[in-house]
Amino acid sequence: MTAIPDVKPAAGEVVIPTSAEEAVEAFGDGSGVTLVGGGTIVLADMNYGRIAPSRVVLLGRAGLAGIARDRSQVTIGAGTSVQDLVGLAAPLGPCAANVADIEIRLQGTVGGNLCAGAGGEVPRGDLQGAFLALGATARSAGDDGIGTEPLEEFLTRRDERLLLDVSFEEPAAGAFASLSRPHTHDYTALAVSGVRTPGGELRLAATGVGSWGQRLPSAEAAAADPEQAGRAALGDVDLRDDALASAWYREHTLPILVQRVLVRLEEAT
Amino acid sequence: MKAVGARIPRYDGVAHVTGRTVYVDDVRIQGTLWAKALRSPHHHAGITKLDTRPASELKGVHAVITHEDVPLNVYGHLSALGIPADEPLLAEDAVRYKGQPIALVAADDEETAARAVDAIEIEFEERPALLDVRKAFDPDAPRIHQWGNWYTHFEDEMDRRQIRKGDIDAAFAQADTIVQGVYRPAAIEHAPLETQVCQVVPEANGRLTIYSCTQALYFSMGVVAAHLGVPLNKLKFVGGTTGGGFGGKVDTATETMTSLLVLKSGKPVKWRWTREEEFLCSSTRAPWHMEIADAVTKDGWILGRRMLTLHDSGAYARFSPYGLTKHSFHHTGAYTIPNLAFDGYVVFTNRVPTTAMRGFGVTSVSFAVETHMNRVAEVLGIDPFEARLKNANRIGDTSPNGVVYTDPSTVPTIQAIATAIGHELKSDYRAMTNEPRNGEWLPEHLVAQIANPEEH
Amino acid sequence: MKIVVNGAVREIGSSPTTSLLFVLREELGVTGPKAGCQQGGCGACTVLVDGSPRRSCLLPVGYLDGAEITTVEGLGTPMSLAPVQQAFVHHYAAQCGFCTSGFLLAAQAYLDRGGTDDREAIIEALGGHVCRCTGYVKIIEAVAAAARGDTFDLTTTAPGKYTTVAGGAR
Amino acid sequence: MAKHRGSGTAAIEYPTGMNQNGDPSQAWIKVKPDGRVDVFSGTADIGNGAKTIQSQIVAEAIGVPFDWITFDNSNTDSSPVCTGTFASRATFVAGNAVLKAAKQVREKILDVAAKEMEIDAADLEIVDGDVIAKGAPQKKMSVADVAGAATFGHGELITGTGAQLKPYVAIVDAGTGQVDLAPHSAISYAACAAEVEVDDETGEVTVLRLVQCFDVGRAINPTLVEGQIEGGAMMGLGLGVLETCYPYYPDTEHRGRQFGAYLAPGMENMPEIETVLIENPSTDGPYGAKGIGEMANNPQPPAIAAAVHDAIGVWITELPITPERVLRALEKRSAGRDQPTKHGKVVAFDEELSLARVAHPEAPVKLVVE
Repeated sequence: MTAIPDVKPAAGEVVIPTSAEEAVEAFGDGSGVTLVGGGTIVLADMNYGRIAPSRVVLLGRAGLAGIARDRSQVTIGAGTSVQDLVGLAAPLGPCAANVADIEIRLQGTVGGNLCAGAGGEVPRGDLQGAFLALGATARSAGDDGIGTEPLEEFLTRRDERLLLDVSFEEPAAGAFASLSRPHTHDYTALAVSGVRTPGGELRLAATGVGSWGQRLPSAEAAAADPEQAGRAALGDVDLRDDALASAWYREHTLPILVQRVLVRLEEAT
Repeated sequence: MKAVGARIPRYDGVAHVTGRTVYVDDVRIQGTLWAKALRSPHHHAGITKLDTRPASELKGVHAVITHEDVPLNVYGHLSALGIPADEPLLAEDAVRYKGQPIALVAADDEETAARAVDAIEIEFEERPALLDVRKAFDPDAPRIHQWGNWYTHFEDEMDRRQIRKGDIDAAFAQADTIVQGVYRPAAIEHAPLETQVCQVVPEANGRLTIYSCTQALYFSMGVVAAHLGVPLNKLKFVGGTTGGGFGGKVDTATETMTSLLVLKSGKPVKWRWTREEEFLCSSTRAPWHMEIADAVTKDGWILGRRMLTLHDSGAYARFSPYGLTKHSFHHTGAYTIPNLAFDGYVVFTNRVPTTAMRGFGVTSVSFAVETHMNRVAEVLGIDPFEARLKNANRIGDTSPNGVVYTDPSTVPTIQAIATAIGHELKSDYRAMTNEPRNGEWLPEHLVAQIANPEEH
Repeated sequence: MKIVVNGAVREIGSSPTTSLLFVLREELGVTGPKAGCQQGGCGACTVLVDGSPRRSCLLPVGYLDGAEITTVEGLGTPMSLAPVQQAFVHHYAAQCGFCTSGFLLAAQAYLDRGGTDDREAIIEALGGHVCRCTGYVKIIEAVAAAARGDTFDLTTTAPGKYTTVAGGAR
Repeated sequence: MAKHRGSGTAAIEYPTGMNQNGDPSQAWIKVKPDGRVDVFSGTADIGNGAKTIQSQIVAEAIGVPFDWITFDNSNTDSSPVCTGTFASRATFVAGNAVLKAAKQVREKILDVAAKEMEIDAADLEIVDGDVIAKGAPQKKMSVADVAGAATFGHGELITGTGAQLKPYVAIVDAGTGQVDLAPHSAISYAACAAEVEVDDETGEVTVLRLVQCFDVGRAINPTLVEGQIEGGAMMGLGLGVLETCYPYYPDTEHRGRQFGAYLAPGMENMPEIETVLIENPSTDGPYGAKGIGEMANNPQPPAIAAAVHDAIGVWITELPITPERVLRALEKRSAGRDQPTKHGKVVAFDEELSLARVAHPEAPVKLVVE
């Protein structure tokens, strides 16, 4: 019964690594490990007793934060706060600015956002679309050591990996469009990111269209005609109902967001 | 200095801004147990097995209660008004909404209490659910409530709230146009920042001190006393400072069950709902279904109104019969309509019981009546301001339930809005006042009512 | 581990994964921050961590060894209110008061980083907080007034900026 | 892509006080030996400001400064019955109870002062904490001294009690709904104009401006009245365009279980809010006040619905007016299915509507769905 003061004892082992190396070691092959970045997702689950992890690695002191540039290559550490992306060029900057409010953005990390599990009633992982459009690669640690792979592949096995950083080539132009959130404490129901690479390649990706961010290859192929591209995008996604919007509504607005992104990309190029 | 009319700061303003205001969750009592509820995962089901022993046997668990522990297990918010009680405090052989409490546990801490709830063995037999008020009257609709699918205890055991006034058939016969529409506002959450919470402390003198976030101390004390079968001097409600209510904290949602846990464990107990419980299990504003048919003249007078309302009460009655009555009394809105036929039903569905919320019973009808008014004006091609002013209730007019208006303000509030937004009003509308009708504002269909308000 | 709460060094016994909110309220008895949702959605638990606003319900206390925490109790006392607290009283920015401490700390952080009375900027800074009573109108007026450096007469309140009172209607 | 603006209006009324139960509220007051006043009332303050308003009423009625008042609603051992803080009754009904108690206190202060000053009580009044002789203000005695004299000289406790109750419980005729007594204590009035912008591609509705006029009877505290009205406006905006427990009603799936998924209005939604207060005193309210707390969220939803119609030409009659409902309505319109049907003199909006029962009141309820 509640003693005053009330102290919450540790339910399991807690590790707070102070370097990337320590973090990789603490993570090991990942089995039985619960990773906490900023805490904005995992702490809510712990507050509600939905998880009672036996081994927790708190990554906040592991030195994984930072944005580095090497010529046109940008590398963003997994521990970088979402707020630190806000000033970056589209699509990443406006996409990050569209995540929650400033307090959550200061606390939430790139790694946490990219690795978030499906939210169920709401879409999660807002940054996934922007990074997919950027053609980002993910460097992560796991049972086979440290490796780098396209973000799309990483996302399929994010549960088993410790994300260290993501890298991409600075685009020639970028654009982001989303349904307006009624207010900052809402999740974004649907958003589209677009990138034109220095080599002229066009990439489009969406969030809010399924369990995680999706590239929109059919829309990319039809990009010359934005209206047609918008319709084509529907072939790339598996839309569903959730607390924020129905599949019907997403079906009607995804083409519009694709069009808006393509128009903005055209303007930016 | 005059106190009335002065812009004095809040009595508790400094306490609010310094964190000194003590809400229920801020009360600190050494040795307090935490409560958690086992809630129904189904909209509608029979309970075929309930075994709480595995929970009781857990270390750190001090009390488990079910309906068997409640001296009076039937819950009626407004029994005093003749609305019979219908809701079990803790479910007995059936559950009628998802989230309905079935058993409660008091344990050393929140985590232990949650584990104990999980340990309770329960089995259900799922039954078909009724979720759409429009289907409640179908012959093959699932029967979900002891009274059937709608409330049957208005005066004279009527199964509906009914208003009959004037000569409705004549009004519809005389009308130039009849305008019909359907209006359906949604259920919404009260969502106060403070979730439902109470803390109950057993005192040395045998009393219970109940720290409560209720909006109505005496009302809630009466509810608890009735359930426990104790006189009021056995209870002391401490409260009066509520972290937002909006109607939802009239429900007395936590106090009785927590008191029972205290009586069983002999220790202080706190029950604080999580935000998820608040969103998923607390009562809501009702969703409504309203149909209106207005008999109107081509120059914009409303001669008569027929209206049908289905008030989605959720699984139990709570305050709904009262809310529907209030709704019916205001179904002409801010206007005078002398010929009326209103039928309203409190319909049960397998959703969380709905309850009072800011504007109770009338928020819905305001939306319906006002949207309908705008449609009437559109159909007739007249200015909606003029349509409103013309029919606006005036001193000496009577309301749907036959009360004479003594100090209405429909005319000046509409005129003030027209002024504020720069909407031009014709001079005769600009000159209109609240004073009793005469001249062009006293049409034939209102003469009889004005002459003899007692009859209308 | 130790944290500094409103200037006082406090030893913490809870596990590093415990939320700062739990530590403040239950271990240390600092009840100004409120458990409005424990999901990060309402802002009633916001405190300052080394001057920066954070949702204490989502912050593992293990990140805070040596950190300076400011709660509403540390902003000012009834005898000596901080300007932002005075602004909330004078502009009637608190009704039920349950969200108030979170708003105050978000506002204080905004003022500390040089925030102005610009309405859009205030909304950007405080927009993630939920208030169900005030409609936010007077909260924004209070923060703007504090940003302007107004002085506040605490025996009265400010008239609403957009309100006019008409006389008797008859 | 186009954004369309529109405006719309609504006017409403709302009753003060709970009907049907007599609606009791009680209060008692005692005066300390230095004239300071302790008020005991059972009214919960849910943020509405009951503690402040009732204290103001007491200060005014007795004639002492506001800061002489302490207000205790903290528990049922010391505070008498109050039906509760709902039905917009805290100012009107509970306010009348404290007003009656305060008037008793005032009379008792004057009685004691009359003995002390040797002036007939009828010739005395209380102004700003002093008992003064009418027409001869130099003859005065502070309320503090009066209370001291009562305590130490006369052996009297200055107290007052007050109770407000409808004369009896209104009887409602089952067949006609007619009552034999007004079931409300007063009726308040308001009107509202809304301006919106609608994006016809995404269906998103932005409320730009709400202009509202409320007849409050008498603003006991204008700032607190504004607070109720502004807060109500945002809740009305939520009802109009944002909030629902069941996004797929009548289905119960996908209920929002967090503020990130249940769309309560946030700061970003806040339109320009302009308020006009009218003071048309009620016959029976304390100082003419009416209750306005609840109605504050009633006029916005229909005004917003009318504004959306003005903007894009479609009536949306299910709340909230979500982007999806806007798009569905526009789709219906482009298919030519948005016009009301006309047969004879009947103009029927809403094709799914069944007015069978409305048209034939004695027919059994039968609603045609979809």
